[in-house]
Amino acid sequence: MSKKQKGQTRVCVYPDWCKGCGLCVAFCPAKVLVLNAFGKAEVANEDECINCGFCELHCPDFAIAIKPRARNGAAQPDPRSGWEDPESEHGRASPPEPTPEPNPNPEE
Amino acid sequence: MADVTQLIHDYLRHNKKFPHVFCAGCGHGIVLGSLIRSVHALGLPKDDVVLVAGIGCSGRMAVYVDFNTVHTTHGRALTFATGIKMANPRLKVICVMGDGDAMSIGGNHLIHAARRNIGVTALILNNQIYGMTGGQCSSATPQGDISMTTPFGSLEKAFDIVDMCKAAGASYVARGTSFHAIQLDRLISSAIMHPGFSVVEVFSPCPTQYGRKNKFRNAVDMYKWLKSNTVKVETLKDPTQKPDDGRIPIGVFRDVEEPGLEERYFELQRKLMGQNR
Amino acid sequence: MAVQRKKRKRRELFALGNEAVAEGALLAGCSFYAGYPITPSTEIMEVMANRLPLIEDGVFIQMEDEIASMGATIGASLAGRKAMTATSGPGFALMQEHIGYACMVEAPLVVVNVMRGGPSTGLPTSPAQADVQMARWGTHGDHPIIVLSASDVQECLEMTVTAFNFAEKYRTPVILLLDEVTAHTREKITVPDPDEVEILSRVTPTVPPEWFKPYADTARGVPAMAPIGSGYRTHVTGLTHDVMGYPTQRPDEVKDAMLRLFRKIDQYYGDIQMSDEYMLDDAEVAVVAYGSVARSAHLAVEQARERGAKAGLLTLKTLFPFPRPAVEKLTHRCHTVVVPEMNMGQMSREVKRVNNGRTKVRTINRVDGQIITPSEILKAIL
Amino acid sequence: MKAPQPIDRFEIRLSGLGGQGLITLGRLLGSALALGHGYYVTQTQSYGPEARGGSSRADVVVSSRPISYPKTESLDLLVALSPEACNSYYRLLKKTGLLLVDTTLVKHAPTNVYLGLPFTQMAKEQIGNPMTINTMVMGAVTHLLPFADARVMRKSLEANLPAKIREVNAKAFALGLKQAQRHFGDAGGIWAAAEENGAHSEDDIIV
Repeated sequence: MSKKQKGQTRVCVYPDWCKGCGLCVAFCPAKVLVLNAFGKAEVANEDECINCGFCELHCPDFAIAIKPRARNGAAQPDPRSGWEDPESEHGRASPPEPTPEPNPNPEE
Repeated sequence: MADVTQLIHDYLRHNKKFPHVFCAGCGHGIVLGSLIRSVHALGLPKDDVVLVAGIGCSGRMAVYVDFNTVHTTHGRALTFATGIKMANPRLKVICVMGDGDAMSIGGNHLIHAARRNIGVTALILNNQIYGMTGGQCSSATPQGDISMTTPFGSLEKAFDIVDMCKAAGASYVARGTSFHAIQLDRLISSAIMHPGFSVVEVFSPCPTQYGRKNKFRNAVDMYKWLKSNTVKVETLKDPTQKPDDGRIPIGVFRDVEEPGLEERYFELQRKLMGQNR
Repeated sequence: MAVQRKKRKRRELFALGNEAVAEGALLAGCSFYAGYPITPSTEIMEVMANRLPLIEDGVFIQMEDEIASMGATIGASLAGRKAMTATSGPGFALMQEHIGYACMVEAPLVVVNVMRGGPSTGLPTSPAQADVQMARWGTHGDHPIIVLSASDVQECLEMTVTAFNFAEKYRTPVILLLDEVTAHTREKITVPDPDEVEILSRVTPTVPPEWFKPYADTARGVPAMAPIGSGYRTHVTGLTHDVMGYPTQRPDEVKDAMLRLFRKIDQYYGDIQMSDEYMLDDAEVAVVAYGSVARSAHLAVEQARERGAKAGLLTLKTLFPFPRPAVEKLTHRCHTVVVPEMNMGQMSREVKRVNNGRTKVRTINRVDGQIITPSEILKAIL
Repeated sequence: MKAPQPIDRFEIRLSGLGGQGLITLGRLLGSALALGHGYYVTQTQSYGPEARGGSSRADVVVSSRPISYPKTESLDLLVALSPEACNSYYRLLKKTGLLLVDTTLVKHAPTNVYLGLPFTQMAKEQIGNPMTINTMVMGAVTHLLPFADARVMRKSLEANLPAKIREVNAKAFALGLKQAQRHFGDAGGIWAAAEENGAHSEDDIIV
């Protein structure tokens, strides 16, 4: 968030979790998001995103993720997460599995 | 910002039904995110965190997050939290309550938890209404406001949670809002690390039950209202006085180092047992 | 080969019933007490306040009311402690919601209710036995519960140990009902060496956390219980929950969960239902009593026998689940069953239910804050 | 410990005013008889407002067999340290029972057959501490109980009192015991007389 440079990010909305409250749309300083016909948030002007993070912090439903953009223009895959680029061949973002925790010894 | 949502997902119980139960625009989801970020930033193991919740909308928060979670009875979350903390002081016990939960039915427990300075963090999600039961007036509903049980406007004054907790002896008292999420992260982190009883009141809008009845067209309006009607306490000329313009001060109102009850108790016990040997 | 025997360390005390309860609790491994003072139970709390800070990890806390006391007790139980609270009628009324919660989340703990005259503030320093049906049915919703009683001071100690053992074994709150007479009588008691007493503790999970189902059914119907902070991050809720502990409204899951709550107690009636028989072998008149009244009845039966009447006494140590087989036997053999109690007929209801019209049931009832005397019972026997 | 001699339900009531230390006396007496002598003992007492300010009482039942009914029914020994206590409990005394009063406070006992010592006066003048009245009574009672061993009683008393007040109470106990021995005569004789007196008064009407 240090440099408010445009065009550095991918904005991913997970439509199944979005309830369409409109907070991200209303408060986005760069007007990146809109509500679509289904009443869900949708990315309209991704290149305008200044990576302020407001939408990600304020989405009550954890349905928005901001990812740094790879050089080829795709979201950087995170080897830890299994979080997929919405524009990859599966076409849709799905929430990642939680990272497994090491088994704590219950007797301790 | 890149990993914010990712790390939250690391803490959610994905075998629970998502999206969660909160209405569109409800501030509780934002507070949950803030809480998770705070725990993560502090590097606390999930096993060491206990989330104790009461009854009401806020009470439903516990089930979604992969800590030790206890969903208790209405208003009594702090009593369970006190038992857990005294039984195992190593645990970080965080108590999530609504305004009706903490202030109306559970008011007695709140002031006594503050008085004994038990090392528990109380997150009071103030949405100024009973949301789960359909929008009845709570002890934090502002005077004159409309609810299902005050159809002609509330006649009673609302509690000032910060003032009351300060007066009752809580050693850390803060107020934040769902709109000021970055500040809220800071408040919750400091509250969790605070040794004694810490209270964070969070203004968390209820667009469905409170907003609609009180001339807020939608959730966005309520957050805009929070943005323009709050003021950081540190920017006030006199932080002890409420601003004349009616804006709500947010920030830290008290932060004093006092050992929690469990610390004092086990200190006494060490002393007594030393004498006994 | 000489076996080195550890010398048993028994202690003799001249103690109140209430003090004996505290001794029993400590013997059973109780390490957490949360309470609020109320006559005539307060001495239990006072002893705990003196003793718990002196034992390793022992926690005593005075809460702001009985609701909070019960909440803290459940919290400590969930965190792995053997926990107890004690109260009397008005406080017991306040605790009811949380007793229901403890039943639902299956939190092992002990609640002692020293009964005094009621309703309301009633007779704070006088005995009664009027909370018997409240102990059984006081909280909302349908659930089984174990209710025990004690009639002398040594028994106060023993039944407190039993209450903890039942609580841990069956993962349920156990209620110990005393009355003011028993609680405030001093007698010599022997506190046994801890090695002499069978102490039970809850079963904890052995499977890795990711396999653990906190409310899974088992042969005994009692699931393993993981203390908070032991690496099994579970969800505990008073909402009806599935085997994973998550709220559910699915009728099949709700039914399974509820029926298991009943079954885990039902199938062990033989273990739980305790009573003492005195001179019952050839008895024609049987007295069924519990608490301090059982002591009056004992003297009355002795006096009746001296006068040639074939009288006997059944002392109920478990009040609920009601010791049906023991009472049923009497109703087949005796021509009269006498039920003296310091209420208007709470236990005699149960006796009459079991008797089913077979034999004569005579009740002696007092609600004036006075113990029923041996001569009153003797008159009913003869 | 000597084997306890057979007793069947010996009932004692200690009664008087709040503040005379009767409840402590009950506990001390009961403890000495139960733990020191090995008898079965039940001790009950008045509670609540009754125990504060106004009247106060403690009951002790002693037996060599297990005691069923823990309260008193008919008294073998009534100790009354106030006229009110004396008047209200006198009728519970067995015909063969003994009445012991504090003659400083009880000027008109409801019977001619009673034993008395000026306990309050003695505590004030000879011990210099009115709070020791209860242990002084314990000394006198020890003399009256044929089954009580004075040495065991004193040892138990001392074991149950905090160091600060042990000495003064031991002195009071000894004084009570000595005065009882001097004024009442041999315990066996007292009870034999009570027995006889009870037998004679069989037909008397006690008003």
